[in-house]
Amino acid sequence: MAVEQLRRDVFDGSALRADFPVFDRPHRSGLPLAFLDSAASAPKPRSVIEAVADAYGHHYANVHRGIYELSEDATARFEGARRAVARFIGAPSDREIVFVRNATEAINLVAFSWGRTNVGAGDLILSTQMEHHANLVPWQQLATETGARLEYVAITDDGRLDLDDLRARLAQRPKLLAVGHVSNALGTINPIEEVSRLAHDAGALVVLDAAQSVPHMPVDVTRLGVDFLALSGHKMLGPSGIGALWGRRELLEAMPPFMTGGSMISKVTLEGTTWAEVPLKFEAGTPAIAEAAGLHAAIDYLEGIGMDAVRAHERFLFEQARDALAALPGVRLLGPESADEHAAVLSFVIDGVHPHDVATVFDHHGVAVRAGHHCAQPVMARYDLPATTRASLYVYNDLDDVERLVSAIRATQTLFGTA
Amino acid sequence: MAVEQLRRDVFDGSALRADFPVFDRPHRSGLPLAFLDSAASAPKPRSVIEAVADAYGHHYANVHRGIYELSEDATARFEGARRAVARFIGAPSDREIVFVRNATEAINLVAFSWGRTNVGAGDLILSTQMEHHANLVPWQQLATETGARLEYVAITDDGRLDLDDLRARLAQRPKLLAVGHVSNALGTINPIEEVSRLAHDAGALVVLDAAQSVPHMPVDVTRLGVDFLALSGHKMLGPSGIGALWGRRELLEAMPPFMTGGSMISKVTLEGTTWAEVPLKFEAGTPAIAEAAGLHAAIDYLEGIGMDAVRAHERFLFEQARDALAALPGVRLLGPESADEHAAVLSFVIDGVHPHDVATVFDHHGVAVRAGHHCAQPVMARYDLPATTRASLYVYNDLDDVERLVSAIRATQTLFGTA
Amino acid sequence: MDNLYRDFILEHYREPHNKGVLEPHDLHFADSNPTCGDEMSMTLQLDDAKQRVVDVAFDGRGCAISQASASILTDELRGMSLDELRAMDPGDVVENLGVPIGPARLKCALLSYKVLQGAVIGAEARWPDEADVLAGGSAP
Amino acid sequence: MDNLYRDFILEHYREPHNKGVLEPHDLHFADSNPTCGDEMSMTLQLDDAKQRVVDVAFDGRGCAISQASASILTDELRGMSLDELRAMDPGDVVENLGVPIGPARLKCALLSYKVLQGAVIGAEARWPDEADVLAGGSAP
Ligand SMILES: Cc1ncc(COP(=O)(O)O)c(C=O)c1O
Ligand SMILES: Cc1ncc(COP(=O)(O)O)c(C=O)c1O
Repeated sequence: MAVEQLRRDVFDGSALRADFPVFDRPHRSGLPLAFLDSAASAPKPRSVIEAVADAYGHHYANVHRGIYELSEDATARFEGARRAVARFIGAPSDREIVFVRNATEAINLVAFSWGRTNVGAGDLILSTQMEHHANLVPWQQLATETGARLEYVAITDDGRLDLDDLRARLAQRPKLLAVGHVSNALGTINPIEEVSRLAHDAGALVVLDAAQSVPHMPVDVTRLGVDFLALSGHKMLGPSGIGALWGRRELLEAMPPFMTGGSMISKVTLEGTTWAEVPLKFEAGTPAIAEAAGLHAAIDYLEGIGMDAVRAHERFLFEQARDALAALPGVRLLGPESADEHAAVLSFVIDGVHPHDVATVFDHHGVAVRAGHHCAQPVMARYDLPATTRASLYVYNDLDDVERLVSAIRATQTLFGTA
Repeated sequence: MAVEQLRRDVFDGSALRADFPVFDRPHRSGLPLAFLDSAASAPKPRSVIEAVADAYGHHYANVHRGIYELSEDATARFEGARRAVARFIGAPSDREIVFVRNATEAINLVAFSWGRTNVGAGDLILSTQMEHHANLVPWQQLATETGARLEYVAITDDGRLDLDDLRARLAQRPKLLAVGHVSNALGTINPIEEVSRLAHDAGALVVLDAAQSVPHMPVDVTRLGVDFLALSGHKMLGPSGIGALWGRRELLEAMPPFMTGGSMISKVTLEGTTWAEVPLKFEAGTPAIAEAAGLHAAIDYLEGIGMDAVRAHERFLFEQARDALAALPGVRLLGPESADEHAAVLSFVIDGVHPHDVATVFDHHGVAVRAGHHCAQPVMARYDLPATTRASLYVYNDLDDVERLVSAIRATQTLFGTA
Repeated sequence: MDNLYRDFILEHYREPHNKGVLEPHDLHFADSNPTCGDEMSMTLQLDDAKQRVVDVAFDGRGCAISQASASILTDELRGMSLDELRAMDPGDVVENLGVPIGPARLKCALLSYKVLQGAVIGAEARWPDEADVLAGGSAP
Repeated sequence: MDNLYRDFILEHYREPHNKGVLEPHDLHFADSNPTCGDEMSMTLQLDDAKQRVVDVAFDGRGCAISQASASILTDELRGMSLDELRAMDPGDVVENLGVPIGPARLKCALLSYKVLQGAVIGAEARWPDEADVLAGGSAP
């Protein structure tokens, strides 16, 4: 796509800031807030906050079990949110959507339920060197408990999945490949359609960590060809405390439950228990009811913009930021060069300044970024870095934010005498 | 306590209804809502709804990892909520409070982490016939997976724990006793101080399901002498999607993690992982951030009333309701007679009318109750009932609600021709 | 509500048709309503070709809606073929009750349908999608 | 911020005191800041009675705050007894830095203290309670 064409798709991020109350909050720097940490968790638009408040205020009761108006209302809205999630990610059925706390729980659910049933001693599981700890440590635990082997697909110097290495490891016919769609530590967008095809040809299931993709680009589970997908509400403008696991129905149906308790049973006796149908089988206890309403509102907000427009907007901002950083001496950006392979997540290092100090100096300039290992320590080890600074962009950001980032880098270099 | 004295402690529930927006909602019956299903989940006061909205609107960012003003603010509030929970249940340290989704997850956490480590083939685990499925099915699963034996402490005809049976089973030196503080199906308040003493004398740990007690009476983990305690925010006027596990620090420290991922690690390499300190070790991924703020506000609201006053209020209403039901022919109340042993949870049957039909008829009279097995099928089996109707009371209820209950029963009996 | 508990519903509840257990029988299935635990069983006798229903009975305790639904449904089954049973639309079962069924009582109204499907196609029978049934959609 | 990155902090960062590894040594410990993964190690040489610090060095890479904190802390340790080290107040370590440390950077400022405690009391050493330290309270 030419920049010309992109510019046409691009909307004015600053105009959207009016929808997000957090930008009204005075910052201690006296400057307006340049929020560049959406990859960690996103601010909430007023419509989401109000949907949650309205759910609590006027439509709240426990779901699924109440024979009275309020509970019927709450249940219908809760199931409506499930349908919205299903539609948003192209799931064939809303029965394939399991509400969980976050992407981490979604992946743990697969590791505990599918993993403990289908993986045995000597079996191979594949993860990658690029994963967030959420898509790595649960597989380490599974391997430790079952005696399975765990291997990691290598990544290239410019931060892409090494597809040759993937092919070589798939030749050993692993049971499962756990892979991220977008790396939160590098910004890399992985070619999941191709990866799934390779994995399936090798007989492996694909667990996709979509925590960083679903909020930022069109995602369709059928097109991607994966078997499980994990997402978090809070990264897509929705509430904390809610996320979703999508899984192919026949896989979910064959899996044993993970947590057990109320709502997920069919019949309990002192001798034993039978399970409810999916997705309830995986939703033990009272779920995040009002948070589901908020997630629904977040999806409505994003669909109002259009996920193609969200992606085009972020792509444009990424290219501008990438080029601006390239012009700064002593600054190095990680991850692929091409905007086709790089989401609006800029992970960089400034020579001579530790990322923690970078973030503190930035904060005093009203620029909120993340510094550290981004829950991806193996990525840091791969590039022999203690940490990086990460600026991540979303719908409410604009070119001003990119400029604020550049000036903050310059100010940091001046303070530390490295420029 | 004499009724005289109780009356003095009693406040006007109807006055509190102004704090709860749900009572402004028009009911399809045209009548004001008599909400008698708080044991399933409680309505939220405006202060809780606003605390959640304020957290999302002005203090929201991911916690624990951000080096910028907003994240520091969010983290301080999140940890402040943890301290509030600790104080509310008399926990010696806020590091002993693990945030989870709900009481169900709290119990599952103990069953997976403590259970999988400490329970082996042939070991005995005790639960009771009175438990909610949340405090029963996880132990069945643990027993099935480890080869441990699971036995259930019997209950008496009037719905109390059979302490002789408890003593006899404890003589077999079980590893653990999983017991509820207040039964949601019978209303029974169990004598936990005594039960803990007996269990500890027999060398067993005590897991207390306090989902139905913490919202309704003063609870102090030290005084009760238990080892773990589970609670749900949504039953105590707080948000859905948040609950807490309390555990004695040395137990929590010795336990392996349950779910794994970000935030709960100390160091991750491709070869293996070390864990963060408690409670973070048990909080994988992004927690329910704004919901913690709401839970804090709910605790403030309850402490504003005073938990002694809450208990006295409910005790008074229970006695009135119990006596009113006793005067109705064809109505039978389950559980102990004495208000000392019975929370404001009235589980009853109407001869000749199925509880589902009762609830539907009640709904058309603007009275919201629960009908079914209350996620306690073994209790139903114990009394050979398919289901019961349950009316449960909380701070916003008053004597009018008790009268509404009585008239609804009469109307049901008339409709079904059983009176 | 007065709409829901019309006299004929209460009559089916008090004096259900086809209640009991057929012995011998060709088909049998029992299931429960997961939201309340109410159990229902059904027994069917088929013709010699094992193609059509000759007789049917249901058993179990439950609410007025589930009992009336089973009573009304079983009245319809004699003479029907197994293929017709399999093709039955859960929305029609609910509609045949002749009273307005909301989401909270839908499983009560559908329990007899679910048990019948279990008898015909076995344990893989699934609860129909509630949203579809309420929207007047067709079978799952 | 200009308060935080005062000249002497940046000087300690650029030219830290007591950096390196002592060989031989009597005590050694390494740990990392769980929020960022930065690692630090410390080696100590004790007197013949194994009671007092004769020499100390720290190693590892990290931010200006953790490096300056280690540099300043290690400057103080020579001549101190093990009992004095154990009794050290984490709040004092932070205060000795001489710049305002907020909650987000507290672990950076305390990493050297945590590693020192590990060297003296072993792996059971725990991170001090942050709320206590920020409130100016005493050791955990
Ligand atoms: C006694 C008891 N324990 C546990 C639970 C489970 O609570 P939650 O659904 O919030 O996990 C409940 C809720 O119904 C309960 O009443
Ligand atoms: C790529 C990726 N996966 C998983 C997660 C975990 O998300 P959550 O903390 O919401 O479970 C994150 C969040 O940082 C992420 O960036």
